[in-house]
Amino acid sequence: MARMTMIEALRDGLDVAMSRDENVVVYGEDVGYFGGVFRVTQGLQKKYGKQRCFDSPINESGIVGTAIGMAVYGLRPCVEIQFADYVYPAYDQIVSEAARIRYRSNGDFTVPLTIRMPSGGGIFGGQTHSQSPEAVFAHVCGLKTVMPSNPYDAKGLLIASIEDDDPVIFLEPKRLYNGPFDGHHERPVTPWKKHELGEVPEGHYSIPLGQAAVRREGADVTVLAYGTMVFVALAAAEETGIDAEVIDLRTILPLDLETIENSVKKTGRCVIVHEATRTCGFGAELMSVVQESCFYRLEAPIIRVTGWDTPYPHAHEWAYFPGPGRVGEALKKVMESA
Amino acid sequence: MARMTMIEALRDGLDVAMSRDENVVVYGEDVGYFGGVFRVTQGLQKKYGKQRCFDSPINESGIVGTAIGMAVYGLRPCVEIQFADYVYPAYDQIVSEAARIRYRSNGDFTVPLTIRMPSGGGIFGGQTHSQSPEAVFAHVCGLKTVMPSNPYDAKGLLIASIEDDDPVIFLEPKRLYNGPFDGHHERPVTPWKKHELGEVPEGHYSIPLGQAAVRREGADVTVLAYGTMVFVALAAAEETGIDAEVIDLRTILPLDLETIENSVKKTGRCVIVHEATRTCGFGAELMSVVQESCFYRLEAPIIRVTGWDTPYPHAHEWAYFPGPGRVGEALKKVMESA
Amino acid sequence: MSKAKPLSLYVPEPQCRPGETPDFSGFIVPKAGAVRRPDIDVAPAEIHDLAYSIIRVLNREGEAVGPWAEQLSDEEALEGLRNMMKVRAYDARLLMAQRQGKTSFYMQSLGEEAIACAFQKALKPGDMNFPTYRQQGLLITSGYPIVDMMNQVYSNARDPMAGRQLPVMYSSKKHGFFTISGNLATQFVQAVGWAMASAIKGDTKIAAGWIGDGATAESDFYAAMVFASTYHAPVVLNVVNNQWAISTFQGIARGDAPTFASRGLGFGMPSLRVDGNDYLAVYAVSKWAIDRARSGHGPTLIEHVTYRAGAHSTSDDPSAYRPKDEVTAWPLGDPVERLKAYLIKKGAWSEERHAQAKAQIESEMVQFQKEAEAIGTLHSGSGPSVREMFEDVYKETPIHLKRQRQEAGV
Amino acid sequence: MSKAKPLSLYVPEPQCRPGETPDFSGFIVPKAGAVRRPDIDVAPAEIHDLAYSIIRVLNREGEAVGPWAEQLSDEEALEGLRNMMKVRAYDARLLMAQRQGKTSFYMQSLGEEAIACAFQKALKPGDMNFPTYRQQGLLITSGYPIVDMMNQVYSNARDPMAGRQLPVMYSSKKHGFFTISGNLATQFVQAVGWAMASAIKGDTKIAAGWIGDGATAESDFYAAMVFASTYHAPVVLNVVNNQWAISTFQGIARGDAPTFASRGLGFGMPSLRVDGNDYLAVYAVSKWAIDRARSGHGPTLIEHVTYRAGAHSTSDDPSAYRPKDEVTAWPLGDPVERLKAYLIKKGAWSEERHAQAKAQIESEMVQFQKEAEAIGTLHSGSGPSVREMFEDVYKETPIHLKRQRQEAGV
Ligand SMILES: Cc1ncc(C[n+]2csc(CCOP(=O)(O)OP(=O)(O)O)c2C)c(N)n1
Ligand SMILES: Cc1ncc(C[n+]2csc(CCOP(=O)(O)OP(=O)(O)O)c2C)c(N)n1
Ligand SMILES: [Mg+2]
Ligand SMILES: [Mg+2]
Repeated sequence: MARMTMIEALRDGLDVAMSRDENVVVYGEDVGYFGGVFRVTQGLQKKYGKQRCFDSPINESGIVGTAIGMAVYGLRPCVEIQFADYVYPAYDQIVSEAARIRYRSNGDFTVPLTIRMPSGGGIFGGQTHSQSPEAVFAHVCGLKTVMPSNPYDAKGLLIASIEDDDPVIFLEPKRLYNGPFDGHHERPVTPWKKHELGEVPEGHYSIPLGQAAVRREGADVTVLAYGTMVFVALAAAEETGIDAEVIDLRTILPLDLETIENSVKKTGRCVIVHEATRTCGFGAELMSVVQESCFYRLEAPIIRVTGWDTPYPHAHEWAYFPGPGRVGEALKKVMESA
Repeated sequence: MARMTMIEALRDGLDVAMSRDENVVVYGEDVGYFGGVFRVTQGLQKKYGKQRCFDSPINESGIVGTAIGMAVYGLRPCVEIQFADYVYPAYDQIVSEAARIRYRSNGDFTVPLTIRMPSGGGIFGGQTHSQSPEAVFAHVCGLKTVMPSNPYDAKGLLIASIEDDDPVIFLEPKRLYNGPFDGHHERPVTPWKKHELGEVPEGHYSIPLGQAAVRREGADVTVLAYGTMVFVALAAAEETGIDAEVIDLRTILPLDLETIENSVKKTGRCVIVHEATRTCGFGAELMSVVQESCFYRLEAPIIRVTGWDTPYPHAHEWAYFPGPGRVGEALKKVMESA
Repeated sequence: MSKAKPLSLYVPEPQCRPGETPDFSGFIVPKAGAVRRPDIDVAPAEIHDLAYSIIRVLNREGEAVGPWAEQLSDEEALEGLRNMMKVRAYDARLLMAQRQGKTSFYMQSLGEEAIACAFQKALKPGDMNFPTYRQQGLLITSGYPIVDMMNQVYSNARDPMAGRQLPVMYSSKKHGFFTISGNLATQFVQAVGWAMASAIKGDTKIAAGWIGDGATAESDFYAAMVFASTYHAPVVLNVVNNQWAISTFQGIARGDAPTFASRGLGFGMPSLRVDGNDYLAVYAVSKWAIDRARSGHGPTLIEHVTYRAGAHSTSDDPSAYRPKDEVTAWPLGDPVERLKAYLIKKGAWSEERHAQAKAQIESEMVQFQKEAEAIGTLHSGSGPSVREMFEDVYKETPIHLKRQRQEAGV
Repeated sequence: MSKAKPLSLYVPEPQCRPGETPDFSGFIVPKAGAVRRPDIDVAPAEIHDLAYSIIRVLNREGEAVGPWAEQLSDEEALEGLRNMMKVRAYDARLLMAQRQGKTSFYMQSLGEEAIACAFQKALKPGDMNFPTYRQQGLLITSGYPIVDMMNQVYSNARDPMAGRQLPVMYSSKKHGFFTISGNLATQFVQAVGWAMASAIKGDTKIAAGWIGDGATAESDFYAAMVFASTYHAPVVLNVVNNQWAISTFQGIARGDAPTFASRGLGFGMPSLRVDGNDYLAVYAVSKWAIDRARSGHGPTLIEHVTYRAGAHSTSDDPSAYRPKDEVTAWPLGDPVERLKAYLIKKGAWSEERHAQAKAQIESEMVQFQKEAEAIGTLHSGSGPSVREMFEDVYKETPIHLKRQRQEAGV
């Protein structure tokens, strides 16, 4: 079994999906000859031809809109939005169309479509290359929203998303492309080949959408995280010595309610971590779900650690990023309460 | 003091704003000669001329994008999106531009812009004339989001929004345009002229953004609502006989945290009502805010009563709409708990 | 430039408003038969003129003339006439049903029937339309059961959309009719994507996009043209210019361009303008574009010039913004009357047979309506199960939605 | 049509890829001076040909010829030359600074300097540009302090954007330079709105929109043209066609249209194409369009034809997708060299003076850079206060954000 970066794992996932099903087509800005600005689609045009992997005009609404048409035809398009920050021009096609075509046509037409996009900060990308827009998709019924945290999951979830018969928003935490970044930006980068989750099986496998993974078992407090924040949470647990149970959601919607509820019922405490701005972010939904089903087991207020309610700044990237220090403080606070 | 419908009150608000400040301009689809499909802008073109009130091409991104340019120039545009369901093509201009221009230019450029749109269901408008998209705006820092529940507030909040120096999303609960609808669709409609909140002072007044109103004082449970749901909540309180304190948020963002916190600290119980789909809706944020600041005062789990996580259906409008029956059940349940 | 004069904002206005005399003197109608008919593989650059004229076949005398004529047999033309009459009769019944409170909302296509009916005739099975709410003619021409259309308008227990959609938002894959969106223009891009998929698969199916004059202002209209132009998508892009977008005259969307067809020129796309009230012309031009697409020559933009003779919808009253008698001044006449006159002139039809056919179609409609109403209308009879509200959000209902269904007690 | 052949998807490709010989033989360059110069109030329909040609002034011999020549004095041309040299020197310094880790990211405008520098020269104070990230020439020509540009690139304590923005995303109302967006094309519509506001107020200011060839595919490009066309907005809409959009050649955005300028024709807008590497031509055409807008004749679309001589950004390596020597094969040459040759030919300049000027400008840049670096660079020296992160989200900081600032401890 090979160790891969997340980029390689995603490429491998696309490769497997394209080789097994000729209805899988891949396109987006710079995706064809060049292989995408993060090189995820590198080599696919050469292998599968220009008709199945190609460059698109810079028009996100057009990319998603044409992909909806293709999906309705019977293809399984997997398109790339160059940065999640640039998905908004396609928001109408996603929300008003992809998400609702099955419902409004009473199942007559369906949209098996995957929309990939790099998200999150930590690369000094400033306000337009750092956003995490999961909440504005999670609010929309009819969509599934996925965010892997490692190469193994990235491949398995991407294949599952492409094979899924509903539209999937596939967010790739770009700061994890090359290694399991835990927020210690001052330290040297750990590459995936030094991490067991960098092990990626050959060929086809898939990870069912809607299943969280417990990354660290613990008795004291449940930490709900996804994407880059998984490693930040793990680091915070280690550094504070608090016996946290760290849950990697993997799929943001549909949510693995069982795993979450069982864990919080066990620990009685909960910290939620995400990189997106706080207000009305997905952390609010997580907090609500936990409050609704575990109220009588909660021993302390649930705490959110998130990006601030400001655009992602350039110079103050690390003051904005919810790093292990801030998560650690939250863990301590939630343990002190009550 | 005259009694007005909400439509008349909004028109009066626009009229006052336009007469006091010639930088106020009004446009949108069918807004000019005809006065808008809900007739809110009727008569304004005649009074202020074609240059200050006019029909626009059907392009929501263009409407908001040009309005941003005008606001940057120094005007105070107040544009109409024909239905909130059709705002998504403008989402990029709102989120990536209007909301961030002040921040990214370090205050060099600002966007005093108001975007009006009818929202909510109850008129058999089906999935594309019934949506309540407040959550996807509340998540975006840099925006303010407002939803009045009656003619008096509608005028005062609209004037305040137009005079505000930041971009404001102004959601008009269309089911309240003609009367204080409490969800009893089987009963005859009460007109605004029979309701004291239909009293609208002449001339200029404004209601500060960020201040909630307590519509009913109560000791047992706090109900957080806005727009159409305010009257539904009031009806539910009357019908169950539960002494609910009903808070009308009026401004969704920035939120009146004090009023909310004080009330829940007093009652120890909370029910949240909105018409939008549940998952990651604004109710999740309200629940989080209450959980975070009132945890130790809560005697029962907070309950959300919302639209279901499905598109707004046509035939089953009243099974979807969170009516006084469902809200009443929630009130009873929250009183029984603990 | 020395000292400049103050600028001022230009806001276009229609020729006339309520109370004024309708005036179409600025609207130039070329003679029937006057516009040339290029080969289907013509280079777009060679036919720019076709975007600025109007292709017409039926002249005032009811004759089919010029290079675009003689495409249809009398039987085919008669079928077209019957289809248009069906659409008109259907619309009239449902419009009345809405007034009677049997449904919430209705939209008719009065005066525009030729466009959808003739276009559908030029398609082949397997092709796919991406229609707006004013192309019921496609569905009726393709033989979709009228009683099911009514079941949907009534949101009754047999509503093929299970009560989920607005009355007129039909859907039928089998009939090449994509589920109508309430959101304007989105479907135009999807049509291009569907066509691209056909090309990717090496199939021979083509797609048709539909959009109104007002909605051409939407960005997705252009997104569609960008993709269609770049990938030579086998698609026909139809603009139905019925002069009005609710209360807004077409000049607001069109701006300073003389025609909507000309929008296609900057995309290197053949762009044709056709008399939308002339069944024979619409058929001929549609067939030309469909053949062009199917033989691999790429997309065509067609502007169908017509007039919205009715209100925008049952929520609208056009007398507030346009002269009531504007429709009678409209220079392109009525599509049913014109095709009827042609067939009578040819001896293939008569006033009597027409009156008979009309009566027969109307009684058929009454029959269908009775059938549908026997099941239910929006507020009476039997409706779809409330459970349907929770189905088809996803292929499989996820746990949170199951919990909500439980909470709803259904 | 009988049995149709299988369709297949057409995907455009550039003339050549790495390892192949650059080939611009398909790119037709008209002779300098060959294109006519209409009056500024010409009817758009009469100048369609200008969208398909290239307006050029400087010929191969370094002479200014034809009806678009003779607009600038030698002093003015010299100033233009100096501005272009400044831009080039500035870019070179900052490119190196990025490689040295002094900032995160940089974007140069190598080879395209004439466009922004000449355009700005044709504007008046009070006019407003809505630029992209490759128009630093506007800012430098308008006299914005270069040291402040550097302070921003370094996100240091004097960064005029308080550390909030990406390095090259400048903003200066005073200099008629709207805050650059990371999102492509959004600003094009805003330019139209700003111009409409000027008209509404009865002012005489005009706006200029800027967009790249690749970004013309974005829907907002068309939204802008719809509004500009309908309301005759006093705006100049500039497309900078530098042949590449990151790794994507311009044919993907342009599709089957021969030029980007021709996109404007369907909007009834004068649409001109100009040699973007010819300072004198860019100036003349810009001035024409600006005068037209200011005198109330509405919008103009200009396609500036140029070549992106450098990488897209410091994150890009073009050798992966285009031949390394494509830039030398580029038929329109280098804008600095061409203007220099013209001035030398006229006797207003010499190789020696050029070398001197170059050295002087470069040493000035070094000086500015020292000044900026004395304050700080991205990872060293003094930066903006962390409190700045929480400011200017709103005019007044709302309570939830104050609480967050407290939580952050700043
Ligand atoms: C995105 C969007 N914006 C606005 C509307 C509201 N709307 C519905 S129909 C209509 C007018 C459309 O006019 P046109 O395209 O000319 O079509 P017609 O009704 O004339 O057939 C408008 C503005 C909508 N449905 N979708
Ligand atoms: C909405 C949006 N989509 C995608 C991007 C990513 N992106 C940045 S620059 C660029 C290429 C733009 O090319 P072009 O318009 O030709 O301008 P040039 O870089 O050549 O000056 C892309 C795709 C973006 N910034 N915004
Ligand atoms: Mg119309
Ligand atoms: Mg470019």
